[in-house]
Amino acid sequence: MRKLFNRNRKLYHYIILIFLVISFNFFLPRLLPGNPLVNIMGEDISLLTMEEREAVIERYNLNDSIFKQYTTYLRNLVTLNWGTSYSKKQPISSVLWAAAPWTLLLAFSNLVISTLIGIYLGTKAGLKRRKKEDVYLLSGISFISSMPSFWLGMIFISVFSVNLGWFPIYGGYSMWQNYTGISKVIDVLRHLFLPLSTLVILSISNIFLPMRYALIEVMGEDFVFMAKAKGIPQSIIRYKYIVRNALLPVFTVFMLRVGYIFSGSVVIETVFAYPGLGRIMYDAISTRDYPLIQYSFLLISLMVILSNYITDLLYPLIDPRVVNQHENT
Amino acid sequence: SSVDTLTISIHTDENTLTPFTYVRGYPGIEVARLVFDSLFTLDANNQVIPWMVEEYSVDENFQVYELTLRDDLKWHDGEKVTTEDVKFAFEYALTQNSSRWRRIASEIEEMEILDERNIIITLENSNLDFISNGLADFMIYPKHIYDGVEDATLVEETVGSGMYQLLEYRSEQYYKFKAVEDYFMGTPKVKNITMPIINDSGANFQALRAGEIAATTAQLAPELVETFEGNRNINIKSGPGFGSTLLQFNTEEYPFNDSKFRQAIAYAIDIDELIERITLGYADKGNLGFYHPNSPYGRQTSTHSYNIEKSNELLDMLGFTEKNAQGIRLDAEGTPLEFELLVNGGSAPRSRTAEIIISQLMDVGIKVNIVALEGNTLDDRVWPGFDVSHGRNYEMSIWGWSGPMQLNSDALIRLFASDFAKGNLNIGGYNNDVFDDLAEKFAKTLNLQDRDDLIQEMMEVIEGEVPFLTLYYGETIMAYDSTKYDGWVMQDGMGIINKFSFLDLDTAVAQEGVVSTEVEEVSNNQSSSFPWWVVLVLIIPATLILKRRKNREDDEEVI
Amino acid sequence: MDETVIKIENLYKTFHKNKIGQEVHAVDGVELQIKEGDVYGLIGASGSGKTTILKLMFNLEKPDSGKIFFKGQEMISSSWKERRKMQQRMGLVLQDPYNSLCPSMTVKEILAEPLMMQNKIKNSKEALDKIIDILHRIELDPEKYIDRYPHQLSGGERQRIALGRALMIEPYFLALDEPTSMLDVEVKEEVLRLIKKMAKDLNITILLITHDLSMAASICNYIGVMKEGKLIEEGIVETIINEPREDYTKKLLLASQNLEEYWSLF
Amino acid sequence: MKTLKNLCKSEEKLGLIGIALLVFFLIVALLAPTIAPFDPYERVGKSFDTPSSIHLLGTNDIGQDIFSEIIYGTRFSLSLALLASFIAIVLGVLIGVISGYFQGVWESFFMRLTDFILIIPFLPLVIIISAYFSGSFKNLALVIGLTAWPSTARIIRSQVMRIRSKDYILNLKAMGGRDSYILKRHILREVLPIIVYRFMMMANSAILIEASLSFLGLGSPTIKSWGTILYYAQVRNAFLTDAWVWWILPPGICISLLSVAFLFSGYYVESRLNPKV
Amino acid sequence: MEPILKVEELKVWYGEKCKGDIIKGVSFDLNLGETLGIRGRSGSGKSTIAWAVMGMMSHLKGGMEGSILLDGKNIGNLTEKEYKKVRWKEIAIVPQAAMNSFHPMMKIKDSIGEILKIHCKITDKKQMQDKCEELMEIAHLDKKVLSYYPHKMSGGMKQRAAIAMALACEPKLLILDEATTGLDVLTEAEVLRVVKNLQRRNNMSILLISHDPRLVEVLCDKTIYIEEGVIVDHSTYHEADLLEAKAV
Ligand SMILES: Nc1ncnc2c1ncn2[C@@H]1O[C@H](COP(=O)(O)OP(=O)(O)OP(=O)(O)O)[C@@H](O)[C@H]1O
Ligand SMILES: Nc1ncnc2c1ncn2[C@@H]1O[C@H](COP(=O)(O)OP(=O)(O)OP(=O)(O)O)[C@@H](O)[C@H]1O
Ligand SMILES: [Mg+2]
Ligand SMILES: [Mg+2]
Repeated sequence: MRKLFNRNRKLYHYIILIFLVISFNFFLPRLLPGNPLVNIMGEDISLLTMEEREAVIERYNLNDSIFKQYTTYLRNLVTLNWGTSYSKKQPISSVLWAAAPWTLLLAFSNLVISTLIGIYLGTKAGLKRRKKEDVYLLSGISFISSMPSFWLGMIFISVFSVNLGWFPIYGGYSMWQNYTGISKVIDVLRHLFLPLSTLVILSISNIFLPMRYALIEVMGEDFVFMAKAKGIPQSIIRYKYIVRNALLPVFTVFMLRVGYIFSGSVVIETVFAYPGLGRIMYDAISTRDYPLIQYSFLLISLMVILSNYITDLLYPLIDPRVVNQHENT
Repeated sequence: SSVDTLTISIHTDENTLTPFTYVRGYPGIEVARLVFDSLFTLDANNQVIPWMVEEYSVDENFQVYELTLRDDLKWHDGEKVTTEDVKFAFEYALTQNSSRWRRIASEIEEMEILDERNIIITLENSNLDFISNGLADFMIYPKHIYDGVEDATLVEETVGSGMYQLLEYRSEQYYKFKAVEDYFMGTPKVKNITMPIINDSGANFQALRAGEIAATTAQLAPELVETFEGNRNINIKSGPGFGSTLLQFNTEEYPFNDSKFRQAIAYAIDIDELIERITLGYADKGNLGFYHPNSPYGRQTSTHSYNIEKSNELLDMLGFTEKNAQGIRLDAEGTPLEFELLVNGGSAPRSRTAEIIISQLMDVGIKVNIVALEGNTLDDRVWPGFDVSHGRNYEMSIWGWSGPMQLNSDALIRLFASDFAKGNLNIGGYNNDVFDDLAEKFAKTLNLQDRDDLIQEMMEVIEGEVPFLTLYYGETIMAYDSTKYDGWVMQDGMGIINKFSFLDLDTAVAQEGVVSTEVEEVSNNQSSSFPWWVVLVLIIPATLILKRRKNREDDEEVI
Repeated sequence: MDETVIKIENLYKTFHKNKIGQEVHAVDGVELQIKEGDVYGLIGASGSGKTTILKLMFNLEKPDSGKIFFKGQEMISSSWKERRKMQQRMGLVLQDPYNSLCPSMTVKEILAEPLMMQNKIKNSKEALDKIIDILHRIELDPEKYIDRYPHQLSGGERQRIALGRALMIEPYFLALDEPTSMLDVEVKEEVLRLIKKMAKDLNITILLITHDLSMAASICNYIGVMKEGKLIEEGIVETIINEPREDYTKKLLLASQNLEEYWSLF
Repeated sequence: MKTLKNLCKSEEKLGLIGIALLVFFLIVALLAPTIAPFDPYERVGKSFDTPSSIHLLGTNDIGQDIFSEIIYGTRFSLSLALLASFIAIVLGVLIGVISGYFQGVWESFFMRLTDFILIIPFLPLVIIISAYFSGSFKNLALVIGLTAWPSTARIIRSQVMRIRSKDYILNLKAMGGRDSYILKRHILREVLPIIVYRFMMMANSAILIEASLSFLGLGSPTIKSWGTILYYAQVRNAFLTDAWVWWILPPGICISLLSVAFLFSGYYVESRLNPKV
Repeated sequence: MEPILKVEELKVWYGEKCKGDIIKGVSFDLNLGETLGIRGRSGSGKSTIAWAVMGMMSHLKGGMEGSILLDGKNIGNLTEKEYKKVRWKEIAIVPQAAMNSFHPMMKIKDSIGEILKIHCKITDKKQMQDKCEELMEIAHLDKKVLSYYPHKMSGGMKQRAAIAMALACEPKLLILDEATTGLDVLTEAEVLRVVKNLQRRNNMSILLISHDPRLVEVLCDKTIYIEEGVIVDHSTYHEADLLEAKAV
């Protein structure tokens, strides 16, 4: 009973947060200087008479009171009637859904690969504490993670695409070749390779560092020492005792990154002209495409909230110590 | 020579490419013109030629236009193009948001359909340029698709009567076109066109160089001309561009309200250096009277000159003789001449222009601080609500007007008339009685020659006043892979993406009017001198780091 | 002489969750009185709410309901200014000697801190004299200890420093929470002796919390027994030791005096 | 069992490297006018010049000396990193300490605020904020500082909560110690190493963020920072010519080195404050 | 009687040898079925002796010298691998920090099961369950506790679970390192009773480390006093004990 109550309280907390985010996403673009008129009416806007302009503004409800616009927005949000983008002149949902899979493909594979590599290397470095290998790994990974992402991406393009010609330069797949079946998959993978490797290289440290620190902490815990005293074999201690416990903080980091899955690769998407959400969002802001800003932001924020929520739900299952974690950890 | 498939990258996403969904004037409209035709069209030299129209006549008042459509016009879905479509297109445009079409359609008073091919269009007021500015621009779209649709942007099908049919569009990804075999001007030379959308201009050039695409809508950056000239497959065409970069003054603001002061600034700016540095010479020097010399209304004479003595002289004359410790001139009240220059931070050439200008102005004792703003924010300060009557909130700004403005005879009126209803582009708040009188006369003129004379007269007025200083018009430089396709035609001020690049016309584009910088084949290996050591530098530490040391005993001890 | 220093009425405190996720009635309707000069021993198994009472007294936790009087003045409802004034005459030594000293301060700084906090330092000479005096009192050689850091002290020494800090402000009332829990017999003896002496010399009222009945017996004159948040038995020390009423008290007594006999109960 | 002392070798080594690098950059920044052969704002050569003995790294698109630009860029990047992380730290510490120490209304208000800012994705938020302001140095630092504080606030808050419930703090409170006294003398003093550590981390990301912002055209194109050098190199297509070797590699390497310097110094502080690690 | 544990001239140090010994030559022996008490001030080296006997010095970044004879066999110079077989089958320990010595993400059942699997080669599920339940009974814990995670248990329960775990392989020697500090008197009495019963049942030898004179008095057959790493004359302690007794 108590448990249920607590869970509900959490949910209630999230609902408030979602409401805040929804409202914020409405007001934020409207507070920006400038307006979306050019993108609605085209570049010859100055030629229109005042009445003609008013008519268009009317049609887009742009001079309703902000409160009225807000309620309309809420209504449309709930009824899933998201409307059309000012600049793309297409339904918002189709704009977002066309781009989301690509971002997901890129970001998700990055998430999986960099997490695995990060855990692997973090374990290596942590277990080899004080050894040369640890120093190499720590300094090497810190160094590559300190490179500007676009810079690394562009160098990759320069070296591997332009000079060596191993990989395509831009895009998600070869658009004018009608590949099907397995060759289509290969084509997509070839396009994915460079942006993905750039992202992976830059995000390894996000997992590597927590993993390494957690490992070192766990290694000093009494129960690990005790396991040795109990005569438990090395490999069991290493994986069942040390690594498994060290994975807990890594899980939190992992879920945090799940939340940023839609927004984490804006720069790389731009560099590699990858057809993802990042570019769309960026353009939406510069063209003051209110609905598109609203909903792409919403998508992103909801993803973060969702992943937080999932973390809250999963954590007690993963770490039995957490019965119902309060916010103060 | 006909080509089966051509890949031309497009550097922005232009949606479904219908007259109501394209995004930008360039490349959106230019590409859309391959799909949609207009009654008239502009040829490579920007001369009007009839296109969908077979015969036409205009009354002496430039008010009644009698048009006869060609007989062989067909929509892509097989329906015949009739005068019903034409009438509908103009009427329907009035109900839609697009300012471009609305402006043209709103000039029409009535249309009378005589039969399927003949129609009479009557304007509310006489307009000498209705064909070139209106009918040659206005795209005709099918009634059977748009009839009854309230919001034209929601029409997803792209059905035109142009030479190419849009087969497929994927948002942010690509367009695929197929040639219309029985096009009335002949079968297009390229059967299929694929247009991948590559937002990053650098990536477009990379792709071009790597041989992945045949051409791109993106203009080649001047600094790449040399590199690309070295590539034996790539040809470069360049021609005058009509888009301008200018230094805009807020003429309502002291001391910019004084034409002497504006002149002083103009004299202090060394435009040649700007052109040399920023465009590497690929630009034409700004004309004091707005129009580009190659535009129908341009004059060769009125160029600007750099004269620092004159500038100093003028400033001294205005009373700004005192200087403070930093060498900045002081005005009568002792306030230093220190101003803000707004610039679009997202545009590198413009921010560089600003950077050079401020150092040049410093030489005459005027201190200017650059304020880099995001594009839309800049618009909001210079041109709030895109309505000049809303006022303005700046002192100086780097600004620019797009190419098609050069083709409008009334551009000067719109830029400088103090009555904001006419001078709807008068973002500097310029006010001059002499000019206004000329503008009044201009509106009443019905004679082409008189009108051209008036334009010249107005330009002379403006030249002495410098309400803004046009710095340069960047040249249009287009690069293409000549091994893939070589039939490109350069349209003045526009580029190579146009109807004439894909059609075999003997008459319309007899001469290109543009010097094509076909480069002799130079075997140039320099560009492939890739610094391999860089790869080594990157790879060696990586392998060092990843080198594993297997030592089980070690592990035992550590944990 | 017979004035009441601390009086607790109907005190309740519930914690919403412990580790297993249940509500805990840590203090469940406690009534208690301590007279001036008394050494009051509070005993009970762990988790019976002893420390919680103490925290409530010192405003480190908020009670659900109830009243606490210090020298006749209600504390909980009084303004924070008044309360601070009262608290400035109350000393507290917490359970864990390893955490109750700031690790980055020397003994001198730690002892000077109460004075500094209450802006009582008139000049440093006077303060130093006082510190040395207190160090003598808690039987630590000032010269040897005055510049040490807590990590250079043994558990017993720490507990004594904590005690010394509480004494710096000349309290009327001193609350000691298991002041000898971590000590070996010798040191424990020393500390107990000190407490006794202080109670007598300075006429300080003391509340001593422990779960060791034998120790309580040796220095207290009143004893209260706590079980699950309730004060189940209270009285003069002899009475409690010799003729305990509650079974629970008996068990406690037995377990702490004679293990074998206690086991034989099963 | 827990005495795992003497374990912080690797971090200390790296820390020394980091500090050495920081000092190096600091010296370069301070002595920029003497070290740099040219004034980076002067157009001293022809545009797009290749490296030569006069212009070690060639010239940029308007003929400014790239080597001098990079040297002056150190000033900007370093001071931006310091200022931005200073703003973030001040905010983070203030909010972290207040919400960690005083419970109640303030706490929940500030924690909701941090939650909220953490939920808004970082880069888009920066894009929006910088659309409001012009990209001057001050504003850039402000933008980065204003968006980077929540994680610090969280960490500081949890630390403060940990310290606050320590016995010796309780003791002081019980003896009627003022909050201001406890905050000043104990809490702040104890979180100081964490503050330093977070400062280093924040400086590291500030440098990278500035570079990314400049790359996206949201930076300040008129300021000589490494990010804007890269921005111009990129928009003037240095990647399509050989120029990338001298126009793109060096500033990128400088960015990595400076941010890694902060990172390593951070490790050092961390290893000092947490003997277990 | 042949001593089950015979320690001779044991020297133990942490870190480098040159930094000085913590245990400076200690000798004692313990007979089968008896209990040896070790007392001494905090920090005198009691736990250190226990860990030395467990052969854990290398894991504590230290080393030892001298001989430790378990049942006549010198275990002082075994390699890590050989020692792994001795640990828990022959000697088991309930450490001072018993509360923290459970894997936080393993149920008690799994922790004990793991030991049974590794040291007693019990792999059958049913057999393992039976054995676990038996151990719970010995330690006076409810069977339910088997499926608890350590964080759900109180200190006393954990101490008892630790004892159950120590007894899983019925070792010859059990080391109790202040196994009851931090427990209240009642729980303490409970825990010790369990141990005492077991000793009687299994004829097990116990090394009891404590500073509580009551316990040592009740439980031990013999007591040694450690001070700064050496065994000392215990007269001073008697005095203290007397004082204590007097106080009660
Ligand atoms: N901050 C808290 N949150 C939740 N529960 C608490 C808190 N503080 C104490 N408790 C619970 O309140 C009960 C009483 O605790 P208290 O510390 O007063 O016991 P005690 O008598 O001092 O025990 P010990 O002798 O072990 O010190 C315990 O069950 C404890 O778990
Ligand atoms: N891992 C270690 N590294 C270095 N020194 C240690 C280590 N563990 C203990 N010591 C030191 O060795 C000495 C003896 O410690 P030990 O833990 O054996 O004491 P103890 O007699 O068990 O004390 P207590 O009664 O407090 O448990 C102490 O001075 C301690 O500081
Ligand atoms: Mg307590
Ligand atoms: Mg010990």
